[in-house]
Amino acid sequence: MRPDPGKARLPVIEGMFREESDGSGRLLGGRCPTCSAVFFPKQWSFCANPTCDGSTLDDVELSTRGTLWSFTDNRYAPPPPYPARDPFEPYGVAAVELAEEQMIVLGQLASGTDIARLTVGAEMELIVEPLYDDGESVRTVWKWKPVQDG
Amino acid sequence: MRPDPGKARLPVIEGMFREESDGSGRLLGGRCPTCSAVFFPKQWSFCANPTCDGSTLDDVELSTRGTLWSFTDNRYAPPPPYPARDPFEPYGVAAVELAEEQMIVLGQLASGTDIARLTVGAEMELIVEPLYDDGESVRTVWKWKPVQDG
Amino acid sequence: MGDQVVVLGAGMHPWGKWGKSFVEYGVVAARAALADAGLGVADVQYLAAGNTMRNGYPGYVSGSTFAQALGWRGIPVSSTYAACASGVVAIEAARARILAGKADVALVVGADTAPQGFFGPLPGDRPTDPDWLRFHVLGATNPTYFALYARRRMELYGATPKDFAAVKVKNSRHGLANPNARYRKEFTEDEIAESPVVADPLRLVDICATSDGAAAVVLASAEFAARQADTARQVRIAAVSTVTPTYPNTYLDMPDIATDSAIGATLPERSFRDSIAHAAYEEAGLGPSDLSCAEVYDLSTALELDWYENIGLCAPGEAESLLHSGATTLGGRVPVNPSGGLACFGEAIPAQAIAQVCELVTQVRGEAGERQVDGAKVGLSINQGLFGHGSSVIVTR
Amino acid sequence: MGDQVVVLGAGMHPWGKWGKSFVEYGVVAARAALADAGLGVADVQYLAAGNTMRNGYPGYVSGSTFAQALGWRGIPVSSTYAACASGVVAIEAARARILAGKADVALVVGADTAPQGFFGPLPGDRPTDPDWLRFHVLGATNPTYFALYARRRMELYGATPKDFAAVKVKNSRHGLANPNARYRKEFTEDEIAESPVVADPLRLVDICATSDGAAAVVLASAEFAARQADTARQVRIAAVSTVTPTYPNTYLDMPDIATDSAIGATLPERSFRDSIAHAAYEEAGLGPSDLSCAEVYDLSTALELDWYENIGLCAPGEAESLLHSGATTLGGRVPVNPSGGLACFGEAIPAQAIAQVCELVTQVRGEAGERQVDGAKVGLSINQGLFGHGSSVIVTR
Ligand SMILES: [Zn+2]
Ligand SMILES: [Zn+2]
Repeated sequence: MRPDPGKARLPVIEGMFREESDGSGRLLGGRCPTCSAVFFPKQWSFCANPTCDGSTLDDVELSTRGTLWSFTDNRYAPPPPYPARDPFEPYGVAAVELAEEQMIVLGQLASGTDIARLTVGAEMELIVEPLYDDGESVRTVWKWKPVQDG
Repeated sequence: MRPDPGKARLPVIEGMFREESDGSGRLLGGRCPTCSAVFFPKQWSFCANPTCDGSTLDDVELSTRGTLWSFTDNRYAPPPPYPARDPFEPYGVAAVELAEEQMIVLGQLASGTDIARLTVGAEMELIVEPLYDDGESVRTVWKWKPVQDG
Repeated sequence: MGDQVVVLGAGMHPWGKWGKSFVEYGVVAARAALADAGLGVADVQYLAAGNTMRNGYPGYVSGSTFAQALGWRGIPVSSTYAACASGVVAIEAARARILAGKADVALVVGADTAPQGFFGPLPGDRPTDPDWLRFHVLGATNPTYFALYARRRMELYGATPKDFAAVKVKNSRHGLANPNARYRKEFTEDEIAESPVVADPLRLVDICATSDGAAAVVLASAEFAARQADTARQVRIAAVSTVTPTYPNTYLDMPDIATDSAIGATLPERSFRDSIAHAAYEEAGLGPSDLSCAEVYDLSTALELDWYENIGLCAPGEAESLLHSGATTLGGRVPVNPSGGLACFGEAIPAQAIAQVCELVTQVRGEAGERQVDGAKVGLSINQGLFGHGSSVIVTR
Repeated sequence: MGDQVVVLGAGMHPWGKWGKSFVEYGVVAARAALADAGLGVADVQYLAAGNTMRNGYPGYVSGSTFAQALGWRGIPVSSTYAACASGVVAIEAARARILAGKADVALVVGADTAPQGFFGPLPGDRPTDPDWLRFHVLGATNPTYFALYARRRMELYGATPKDFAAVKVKNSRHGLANPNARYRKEFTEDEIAESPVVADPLRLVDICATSDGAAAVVLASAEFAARQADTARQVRIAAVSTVTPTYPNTYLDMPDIATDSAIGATLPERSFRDSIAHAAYEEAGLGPSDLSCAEVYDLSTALELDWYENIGLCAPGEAESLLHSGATTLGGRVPVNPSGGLACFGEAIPAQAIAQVCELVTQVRGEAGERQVDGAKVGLSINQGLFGHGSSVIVTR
């Protein structure tokens, strides 16, 4: 069952990311005001750099573009709590390196991405797509999409 | 909601006890053929006496009478997985010492038992009563009931 | 004393219901313990933590969780669970690593968030899990067992609900001046008598609540400790007991539905609860008369009385007299639960046994302020966790 | 060598799907290890176990569960969890207790029952649990990560699916003669090529299954071991590594959605995976060239190749050549996974790291029969568990 486009769109987890009106996404992390380290998701209220005793984190939006570090696809349905559709639809998963943050962030690949045409090092951008329909609303998630050339 | 008396009666856990046609109960334990130790419930297939290397247990029915070691009542509904009725009905709990087995076995007190009239050392007997109704059948449990004098 | 490990620092997050993650509590306690020791995260060579089972995977691997939260530094970690005894099993892991010569400084952390009301099993259908079974088949909660023990005490020794209330009055007074305690309210006998009965003969105020909380200690080898600038506040761990029962265990312990059978077996020399402190005294070469104070696990008021006897403060059946003599009250011969105990804290499972040690450290340092036990030199903590986990620590100045 | 602990006995329950409780498996393995050591339950002074999280409370307190099942004897126990590294963290707890002088003989047990198919989180709704989050938000299973690593290897070093298949061919041949292995079937490259793709580039047969299983070892102090009648079969533990990552950990480890950021931090001298064996080599005073054989955690075929480099058998990028040279095949210079590895066993989480050590013990004793590594003297085991748990053991004859 495809999500109903007329329903409200809500992030699968509140506070992890934000959807822009153009369908692009912003990952919401934490940045240490003392050592500038970035954390995603913002798990705790303090800095986890052992050489830093920062005990607060500022809100920060992560870069929306990065380069593909690795990728795969999942051809069998994961167990719960993955909200697998019935019948199961395989999906790709990408690990993308963000240059500014010097970190790698996972995400599903945008639907329709052909992994046979992907190569490590390709430029990727963040979008938001439906993940599942909880009955009342369409729950969305961030995904990585290859940047179209030209 | 009271259990429907017309429904089939099934033990809350298969294999822990048996109900006789007269409403009395038999606890089903294991006895080590080597050292004669008794275990209830029959958790494992081997003997847990460290001086015995018995690796099988025979089936055994425990004594149906014993003496009250201690008792209490529960006046607030326990959390799941206790199948509490709504509204909650308080119930008593008894620890009963079995002379032959030289062990103590817990059980709820038979419904209607007035704990204000109980005393440690009193003689108790095993009966079977409904615990809850799972929709298809009445699930029963063993309970301890004071032996009526005379 | 060369084989004794030293407590360099102790720290806690106050007990209460704060609505945060257990990791936040544990990090506050760990940083406080390190600051108290005058050390930093970079000095820690080993981290042992007590697990929490109600917080998903980070709780199962609490040692790794706290190591990451404090900042990955490549150090070995361990994450142990032993129900209410978890904190002391973690302390013992750290002590053994130090005594083995594999670390000079170790950090021990326990933290939890607790649900409101009764503790219950995790979701699922598990008829082979005795803890699931006792809830499903019997509705036997922890207070059910506490009440069975209390009734037994009334039967054997003539204890009364007024005796139990007197424990609550004492502990509530002790906890008044403890900044880490959740409940700081003095109870009167009349107020206790108005509290609703939960499981006869125990009332709501006889039974400890559940709380969020965290506690941490920094342990070090004697050699490392001797090189520190300030040695005056150092406390020695004279013994750690983490014993299990001896077969046949004929006392009805949580969460069992039945005891062992005594058929064909020799009864052990002492009961499981007696054996916990016995092992600690043996290791320390000390006895009950050496204690300045004790922290005992008052899951219920009645249980505190049992512990008096189990740790040898008096003979069986004499706990009520000892209590009423004032010996176990602050100012008495051997104050019990000078912290206020679980009565004032509520239970935060993997943190509680460490918190007991924190209190003993504070007492033997002479830093307990208004609740200070005069001239405290030796303290003993004791508790018992589900599934046969004994735990006792003796600290000395 | 006085500070080296000795393995007196090793025992296992065969891997498979047997439909019994993990306790039954663990007791079989424990009794087998004791029999192999020529000792009885009464000789055990400490019991350390690795927890299982899928079997309710008895699994959380595995040390106490096995102590009770073998017969309560009052001994101290510990129950540790460290995901796939649990078994070695338990071994380290036992070793530390012996080196601390608190026990002469310790028993270490790990046992599990495993669900069919993918491992998934326990029930519940836990957005603050990274392991729950990666399943719910991304559908990122363990094979997803294995596939990301495999693809990375293809990209960096030109590895191919045929290289991965060659690992499976080798391990399936190694396991043929192992009575404890679950799968004893020789795979050909053609059969592998027909296996369905689970997560590109990995096929079903590239990824290890989940199994029931148990393993146990009996450890003793050098002094106790020297007093035993038969010292010829004794094996020494030269090192145990249970390291964690060093910040910033910029490699994508399970179950994280993102790595640490390297901003404002100095990169550690070596990667987390490299640091696991490094710590073991340092403690043992040995290096890769001293190894007779190794048991590495082949959660996937491709991962075995990564481990060749992480344990220093070859330089980065040379694992495929090393494999094809036959060096890591039985009969070669340094056979890897002579047991057949996870490819032939499937994963039984708290048992697996102990099972690796059982194999090394069997090899350096020269008792491995048809899968014997000629003249085996030094063996290394290595694995990595979720949430930053490294584990490596070096045993020597
Ligand atoms: Zn910082
Ligand atoms: Zn027997």
